[in-house]
Amino acid sequence: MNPPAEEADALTRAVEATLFASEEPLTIAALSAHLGDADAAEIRAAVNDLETFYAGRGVALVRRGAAWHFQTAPDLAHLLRREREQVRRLSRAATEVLAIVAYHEPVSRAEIESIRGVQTAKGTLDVLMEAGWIRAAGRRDVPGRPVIYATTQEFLAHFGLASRRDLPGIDELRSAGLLDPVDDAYDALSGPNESDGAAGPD
Amino acid sequence: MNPPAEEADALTRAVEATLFASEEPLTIAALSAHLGDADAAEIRAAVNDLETFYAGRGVALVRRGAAWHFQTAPDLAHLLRREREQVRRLSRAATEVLAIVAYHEPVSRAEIESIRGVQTAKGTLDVLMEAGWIRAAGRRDVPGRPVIYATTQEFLAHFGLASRRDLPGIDELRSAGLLDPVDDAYDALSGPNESDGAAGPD
Amino acid sequence: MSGTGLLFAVTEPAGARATDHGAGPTTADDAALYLELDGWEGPLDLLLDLARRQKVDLRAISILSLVDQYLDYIEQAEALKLELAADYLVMAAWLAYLKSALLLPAEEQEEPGPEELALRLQLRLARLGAMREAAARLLARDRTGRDVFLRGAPEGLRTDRKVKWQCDWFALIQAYGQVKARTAPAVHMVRDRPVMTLESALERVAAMLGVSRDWMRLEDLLPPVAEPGWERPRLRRSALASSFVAALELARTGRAELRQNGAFQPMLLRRTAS
Repeated sequence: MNPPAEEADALTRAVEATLFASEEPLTIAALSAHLGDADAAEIRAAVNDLETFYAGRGVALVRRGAAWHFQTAPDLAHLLRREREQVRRLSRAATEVLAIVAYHEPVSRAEIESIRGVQTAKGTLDVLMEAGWIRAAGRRDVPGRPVIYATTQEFLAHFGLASRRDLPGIDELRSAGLLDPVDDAYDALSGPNESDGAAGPD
Repeated sequence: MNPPAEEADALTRAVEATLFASEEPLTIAALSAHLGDADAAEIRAAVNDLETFYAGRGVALVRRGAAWHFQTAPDLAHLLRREREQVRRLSRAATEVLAIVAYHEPVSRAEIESIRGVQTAKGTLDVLMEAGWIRAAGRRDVPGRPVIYATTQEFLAHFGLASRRDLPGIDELRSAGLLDPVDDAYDALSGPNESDGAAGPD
Repeated sequence: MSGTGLLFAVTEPAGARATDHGAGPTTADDAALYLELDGWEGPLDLLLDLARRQKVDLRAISILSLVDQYLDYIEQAEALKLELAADYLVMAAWLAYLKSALLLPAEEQEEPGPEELALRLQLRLARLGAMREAAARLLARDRTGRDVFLRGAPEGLRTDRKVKWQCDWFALIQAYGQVKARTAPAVHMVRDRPVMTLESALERVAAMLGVSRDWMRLEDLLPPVAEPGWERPRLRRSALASSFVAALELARTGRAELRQNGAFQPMLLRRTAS
C-alpha cells in the first residue's frame, strides 16, 4: 500500500505547503519571495522534485506558463465532475476568436475578422477578457495603431497548457503555413516572379 | 531527494483527488457516496494510507471530527501568513505631534492643534498609535469629553529615555539654538545672497 | 434564436447542373443537407461548411461546385423568403462573378485573374477551417473546473505589511523646538539695524545742495563708501532710500529741483535758484 513518503527536506516541504495553500499558480520568483527570498535555483529543484514525486498520484503538480499549481489528475475527471458547477459555456464565435488569438497572438481585431470573414461583435472580445483568457497587449505599429490581443496565464491554466507551444497542432499548422496571412501564402505559392508583378502598378 | 511516490492504487488516488478538490472536510460516508458507493472499509483503508503517506510532508491529511481534509502541516502554518516589515520615516507633522504629546501629556487633539497652530489630521494620531508610541489615556473632564493622549513605555524605550523628565527642558532647547525663530535661521543661511541683492540695480 | 425552427432542406441541385459546365464532382449527400440559418458565422463559414461536405481535402475542393452550392443555398433561402443578411448576398454576387470569370476564356481576364481569386478563397477557407478545428481541440482539453480541479479550500497566502516607523531623538526634539519657535507668543524683536534716518539724510542732502547750483546725482550725495561703516550694502540701501525721500521733501518745500531724463535714469537734483 502506501508507506510514508520519503522524508522531504525543509525547503521542499515549504514549497509543497505554499503551493497547496495558494489560491493561484505561483512562479518560482513568487515562491522565492514568499519563502524569505530563498535561492531560485533551490526552489526550482524543489519544484521539480515535487513534480516527480506527485507523478501518478491523484493530485499533480503542473506548470502553467511560468507558474506552478496543484490540480487533480486529469484521468480522474469522471469521478470529480459530478455536482460540479458547469464551466463557462462559450459561444461558437467566442471559441473561434479565442483560438485565433491563441494561435496567432498578438493579433488585432481586423486580423481576427479577416480570418473569420465576419465582423466580431465587441461583446465577444469582452467575454474573453472577462473570463481572463485574453488581454490587450499593446498596439500594432501600423496606421490607426490598432489594439492587439494575446492570451493570458489564466488561459494556459484553464486549458491545461504548460505554454503556448502546447497548443494542439500548433507546430503542424505553422509548418503548413496555415498561421500565415493569405497574402503571404499566396505569394509563396505563386512564386517570387509573380509576386513581384503583383506588387507592381495597377 | 524525492523519488516518484510509490504507485497509489486507483481508489487511493480517487480519494486523494476528491479530498483535495473538496471545499469542505469529507466523512468516509461522503467519500463513499461521491465515489460511486465504494465500500466504506476500503475508503477507510485508503484514507489511512494517505494519512501515513503524507505524514512528515508539507501537507497533512487530518481528521476533524468524523471528516477528513488536507491542510498545511501545522509547523508550516507561519508560511501562510507572512509579515513584511517596511521601515518608514515619521512625517514632519507626526513628529511634531509626537513631540507635543511627549512634552504636554496628557493632551487632547484640540490642545495639540492649538500648540501646533495647525489642524492635525486624524491619520497622524493613528500613525503614532500604530507605531505604539502614544495611546489614548482617558478623557478630559470638560464639555465634549475629548480623548486625551499620552506616550507609552515603548516611546521611552525607542527614544532611549528613562522617563519623560529626560526630555530636554525649554532652556536647554534654547541654548541648543532649537528655539530660534525659523526666520532668523533662514536669514543667517541666506545672508550673503541678500547682500548681493542690495548691490543690485543702482 | 436557434430554437425557432428555421430549418430547411437544400434539395440536391440536380447533378445535371454541375455537369452542365463540366465542373468538379457533384456531391451525393446534399439531399439530406439541413441548414440552419442561425448556425453560420457569416458567409465564409457557410462556404467552409459546404466545402467540408465535398469530403475532400480543402486543398482539393472544387471551387466551381462550391460556388454552385452556395448560390443554390442562397436561392433556396430567397425562395423560402428567409431574410438573409447583406453580407451573404454580397458573397453570392462575388461568387457569381468568380464563376463567370472562371468559365471565360483566359485571354479576356482582368487582373487579378479568376484563378488567383479562387486560390485566395481556398487559402482563406483553409485558414478558417484550421482555426475551427483548433478551437474544437482546445475545448476538448482537460479544462480546469470541468476535468481537473484545483484545491477546493486553499488556505490562501497572505502577506501582511507592517510599517516600522522610524524617528530619532534629535528629530523629536527639533520638531518640538520648531513648534515652540513657530507658535511662541510672537515678541518681535526688530534687530537694531544701522540705518540712515530721514532727519540725517535731510540734513546731509540740504547741506550738500548748498554748495553749488550744478545738477548732482542723488547717489553722489550719499556718504562715500570709503567712510568706515558706509560700505555695508544694507546701510547704503537705507541711505539711498532716506536721501531720496529727503530730496522729495526738499522739492516739496521748494528748496530743490528734481530731474530725471528717463525711466531708470539717474535722479538729478540741485538747489532752487532763489
